[in-house]
Amino acid sequence: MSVFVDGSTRVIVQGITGGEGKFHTEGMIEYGTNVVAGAVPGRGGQEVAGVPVYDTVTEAAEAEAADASVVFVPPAFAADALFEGLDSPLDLVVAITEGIPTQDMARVNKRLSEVDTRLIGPNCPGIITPGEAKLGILPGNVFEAGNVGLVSRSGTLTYQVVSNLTDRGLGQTTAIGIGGDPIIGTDFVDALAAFEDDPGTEAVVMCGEIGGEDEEQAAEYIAEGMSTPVVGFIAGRTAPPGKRMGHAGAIVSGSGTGTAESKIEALGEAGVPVGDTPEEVADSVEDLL
Amino acid sequence: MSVFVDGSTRVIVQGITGGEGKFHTEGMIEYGTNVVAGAVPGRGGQEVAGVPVYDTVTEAAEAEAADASVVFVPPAFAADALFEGLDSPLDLVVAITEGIPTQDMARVNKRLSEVDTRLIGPNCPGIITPGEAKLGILPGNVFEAGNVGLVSRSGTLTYQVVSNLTDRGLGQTTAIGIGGDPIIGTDFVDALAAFEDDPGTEAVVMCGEIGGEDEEQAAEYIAEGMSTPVVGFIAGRTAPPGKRMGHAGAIVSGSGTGTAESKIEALGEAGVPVGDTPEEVADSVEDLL
Amino acid sequence: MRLHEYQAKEIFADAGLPVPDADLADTVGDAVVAAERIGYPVAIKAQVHVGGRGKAGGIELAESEEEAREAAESILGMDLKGYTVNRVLVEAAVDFVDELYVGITMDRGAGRPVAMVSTRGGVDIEEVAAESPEDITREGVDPAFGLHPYQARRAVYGAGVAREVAHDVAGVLTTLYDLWNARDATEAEINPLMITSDEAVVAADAVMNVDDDALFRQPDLEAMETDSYEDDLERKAGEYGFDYVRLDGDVGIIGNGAGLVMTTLDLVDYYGGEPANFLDIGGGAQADRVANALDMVFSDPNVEAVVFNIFGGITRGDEVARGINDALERFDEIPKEVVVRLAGTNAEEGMEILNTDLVEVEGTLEDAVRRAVENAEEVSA
Amino acid sequence: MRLHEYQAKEIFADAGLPVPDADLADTVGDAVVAAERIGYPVAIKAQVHVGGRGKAGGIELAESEEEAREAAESILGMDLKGYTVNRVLVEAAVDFVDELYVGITMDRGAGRPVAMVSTRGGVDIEEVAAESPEDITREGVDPAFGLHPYQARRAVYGAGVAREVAHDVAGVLTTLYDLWNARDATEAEINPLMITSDEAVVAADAVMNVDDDALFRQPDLEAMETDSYEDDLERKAGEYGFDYVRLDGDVGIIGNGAGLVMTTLDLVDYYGGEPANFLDIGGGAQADRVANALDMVFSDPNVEAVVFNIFGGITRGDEVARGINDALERFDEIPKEVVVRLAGTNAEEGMEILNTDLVEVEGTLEDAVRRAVENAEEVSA
Repeated sequence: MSVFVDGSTRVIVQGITGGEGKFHTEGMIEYGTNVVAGAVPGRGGQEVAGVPVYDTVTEAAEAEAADASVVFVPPAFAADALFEGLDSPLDLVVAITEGIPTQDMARVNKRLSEVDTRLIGPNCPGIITPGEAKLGILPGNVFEAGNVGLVSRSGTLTYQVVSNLTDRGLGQTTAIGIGGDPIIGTDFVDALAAFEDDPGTEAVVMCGEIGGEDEEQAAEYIAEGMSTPVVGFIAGRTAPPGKRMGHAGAIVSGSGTGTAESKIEALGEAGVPVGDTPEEVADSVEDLL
Repeated sequence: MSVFVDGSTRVIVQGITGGEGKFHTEGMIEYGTNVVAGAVPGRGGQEVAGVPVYDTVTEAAEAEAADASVVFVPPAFAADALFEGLDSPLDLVVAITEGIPTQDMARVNKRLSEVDTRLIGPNCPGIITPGEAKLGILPGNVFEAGNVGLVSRSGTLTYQVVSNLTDRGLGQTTAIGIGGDPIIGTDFVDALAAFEDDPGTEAVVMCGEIGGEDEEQAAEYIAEGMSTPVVGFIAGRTAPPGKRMGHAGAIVSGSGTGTAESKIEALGEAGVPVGDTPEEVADSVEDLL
Repeated sequence: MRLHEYQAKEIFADAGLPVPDADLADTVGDAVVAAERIGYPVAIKAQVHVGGRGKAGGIELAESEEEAREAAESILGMDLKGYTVNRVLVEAAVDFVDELYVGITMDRGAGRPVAMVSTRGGVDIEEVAAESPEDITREGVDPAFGLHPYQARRAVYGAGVAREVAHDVAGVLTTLYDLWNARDATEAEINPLMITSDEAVVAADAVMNVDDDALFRQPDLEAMETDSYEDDLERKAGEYGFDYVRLDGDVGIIGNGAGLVMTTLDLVDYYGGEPANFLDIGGGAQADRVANALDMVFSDPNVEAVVFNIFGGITRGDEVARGINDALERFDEIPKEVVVRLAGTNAEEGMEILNTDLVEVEGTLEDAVRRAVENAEEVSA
Repeated sequence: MRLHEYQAKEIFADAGLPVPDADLADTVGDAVVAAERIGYPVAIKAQVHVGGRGKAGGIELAESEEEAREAAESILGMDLKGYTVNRVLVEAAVDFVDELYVGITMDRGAGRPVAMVSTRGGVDIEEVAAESPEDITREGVDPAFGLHPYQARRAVYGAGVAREVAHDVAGVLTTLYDLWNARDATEAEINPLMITSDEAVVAADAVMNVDDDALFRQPDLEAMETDSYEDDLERKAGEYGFDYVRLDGDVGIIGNGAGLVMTTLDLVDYYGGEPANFLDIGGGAQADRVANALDMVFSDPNVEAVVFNIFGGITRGDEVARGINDALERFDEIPKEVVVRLAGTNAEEGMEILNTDLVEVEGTLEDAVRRAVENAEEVSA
């Protein structure tokens, strides 16, 4: 079982003709993802990686009966690409693009509240259901099918934690990189709720980091009676206030909100074991299953 | 019985310190309307027509437990006043103001889709539940309590038709002037549905006019099985195409849409008797009751 | 408010839209000078508010100085569907391979703007809309966001615009929307948007109508000269601040409130008469407004009888009655018989005040209209 | 990107916000000339990115030429929390009766902008927010519509701003939002917004931080000089295009991906070491980026040992390994011991390629960090 994507998901790549778009489309297809179309204005009628390209997402979605898109469009044009994805008959839009202006994302966020389409990202590695489909740039070989759900604000940290799990034979139902930006589509609570609903997911690993209050909200959600057990990890314990740690979202504000302590404490109060190291996370998952 | 307003409706007047606002506030109070506050920026703490004035609608609504407002704010500031009314804890906003730019109303219309508050108008005479409350500028003495609902795009035509009814002892539950502008809040279908739900309303008079397709949509609604009988009247049979007849909304487009013929035909097909004169309308209502 | 082509094109050009090189001319000499500067061929186009100018002879192509002179001579001063042509736009003629339509208007039913694109440009778009609506692609616009670039692209590709020019046409549509929005337009259209053999796009015509209710915040547009009144009476009505439409009949109609005035027109027709006009004097009824309204209908030589129908809400019947008396007392002889019907606020007082030496009085709308129709018939008989 | 006060004030003034008369000066002489032109009293304010400039001696009031000279002399060249003051803003001192706070920022939790007003201006607003949040009124803004005028009024009246100046303060808030929006700001604040005895409002300070990700469409802001790097190393990181933060420890850290690098820092701390920096080399790992990253950490005199941790997704382990070899081969003697851990894509190939004469290799993140912490301890011992 899985959440959001599986082998039957029919995927459009927005920005398939760009360098990154083409490279990762090939990677997704190689992994077995059902990539059915690309969408790039002015490139309709061409073919990339064996996939037909359309001028608009709507046209691609209708012609190929697609239900998801992955966005590799450069930051200056990415918000428009997201609006386009959200205004097409798709269930899911996964935004890989890094560096989208925050005000653009606030407008996209407003639009999100009006539509049923799910957005994952931006500035995220994507989503993978091991052995079935990956939408994004995650290295497929790290993942293995199993019964652990994973949701993370980070890319490479996800790979690290997953490899600690996989090394012990703890495979994954689905792993979701929700992205490190201040404004994102799917958040921890959304992902936890989906994993809770998935009968195949028997434990969830949640990798948070400093900045914002998403982890605290997730802790609240868990405390209110989430049935699937959760193991946590929080990056940025040593981050000083006021310094942006790479991700635009990873900053401890001067007034002390968004600290690792606050997040670890909140998760702890919700009964979530929080690992000090990725190994400890794997230990806890192993204990739970 | 009545729709939307009755004697218990607690009313704010937006723009109460202006000439029109003050004059009609006095008229509303004289009629028995429960006017509880005015709202005018910078005039908080004053009193007009014996009613306390607040700087913001939110403050007025909270302090006086209001549930409706009437807007007499001049056109240049009216859209902002409507946004304010829609963003306050009110069930109903009645916009009397004439001459609000259409693009402003398109933005208000967008906002309307996001909130639960009902808007009546703009460019309308308001709404009256005879003997209980009037919100707007309608001449109360023309109306009489009874069991006929009335909804109209026009002001003085409403008074004419109502007087034809009242002269025969056919009183009204509620009369609603929905306004003559191209973009309005409550439309015919909304009003018909409310009258249908009102056990006190035994027949509805609907006064339409040329322009737009609201009457055709109302005919469709009626044809789909509206239980309360409806009598129609359509003004503008003699209007030439392309000429705006006073109301910004009353124009037969060059391509022939919005004609009186189309509306009369649609209503006829829905089984609605359409009077050639206001007297005939009253005749039909009398026949029905 | 309806802008002239040359005014709309100036605004379009300021916004970066591609328009042909052009000069405005109000004499034949200036037109020829303009044509010489621009180079041939030029189009010489009457600047009046008339649809189908081309068919009516209001647009001519000139390949030489002589042709330019002839064209300017034939167009300047001509009568085009009732308008006298006082100005022509002399414009570089575009050598096109394709003609598109792009436009923005308010979708009244949806209560939001709509952007439209069609590859059937250069013809009457309302005909296309009526006969083959599928030939026009439409994008509803959320006015809070404006027209998204992807929507402009979707409309353009959806309409089947050639891929080579699609990007530029989408850019034109986006700019047109921004202009429509910024200038409080009701319509902004380019028909045709020409595509040249070297894949350039050019706005060969330009339409922009502006919301009268928004002119208070578009002072530069409000200040623009227009001749959108069809005749002197409509211009006069504009000066008086009346909503007025002139019609072909002989029963002059004055009333308050658009719906009621329309109904009065309809009743004139219903009782066998012919309405001469729509005249809404609006709320309130000071004596001078009443006098102005009477002046309006008396100034129409077609008018043989007048019906004055007021249903007072805000408007008070006694005030109207006094206004009517005052206005009519100024005449030595009242030009046409006036039938007055007052109802609503202070109607009874009004009826008593009315000087029945000057007017006829009726108690109901129906009776008043019938009487006026009869009066008109008597005069015509 | 953080603008200086004088830059923000220029932008504010262009937008019509009321700012005091002021000149920028980088010499004592220019400062005195400015003070003389403006007239006394003047405030002389250090233009560096430091909070609490006033308390730290970076702002002085001058009532005379002599005082202006003394103030400029004491401030220009001073070290303010690690920054050297190269410029002062000489500004007319405002005689105020009240100090407000107005600001716009992104409400991350709600995913939309928020406008804020408080009558507790002139103090650290974050303290107010923490201690008595009810003293700040907030209006969430729908970014599709922008800040509605009624919202500005509601915030201003809700905060208890005096009715006499409420209209003007609401106008300032609306303009500030428009500016925030148009200039892709992350924060735009006026603290204090001073109210004078004759009920004028004046922006006595100005803060504007701009979204780095949006600078591509704010070329004039991007071109502005800033000194937002705390030291030469951070400036160097900016030139190299690294996300870099300097810390106080002695274990240099290089990695890919913010979350993983933060985790590496945390593990250094967990195993008893002290991280010297955060350095994310990002995706890909061309040899020169690897070399630049090593140059960064070696340039930090505090660094005693280095851990280089890559988990390859897009980044390929063999490429990184070659980059490390190339970079280190350039040294006659490698300055500090480098522990490398490669995982993910082509990690095994990378491990084989790595020249173990130059680096130490570990198989897991935990082992690599432990080893680096030990190396640092050995050097310090």
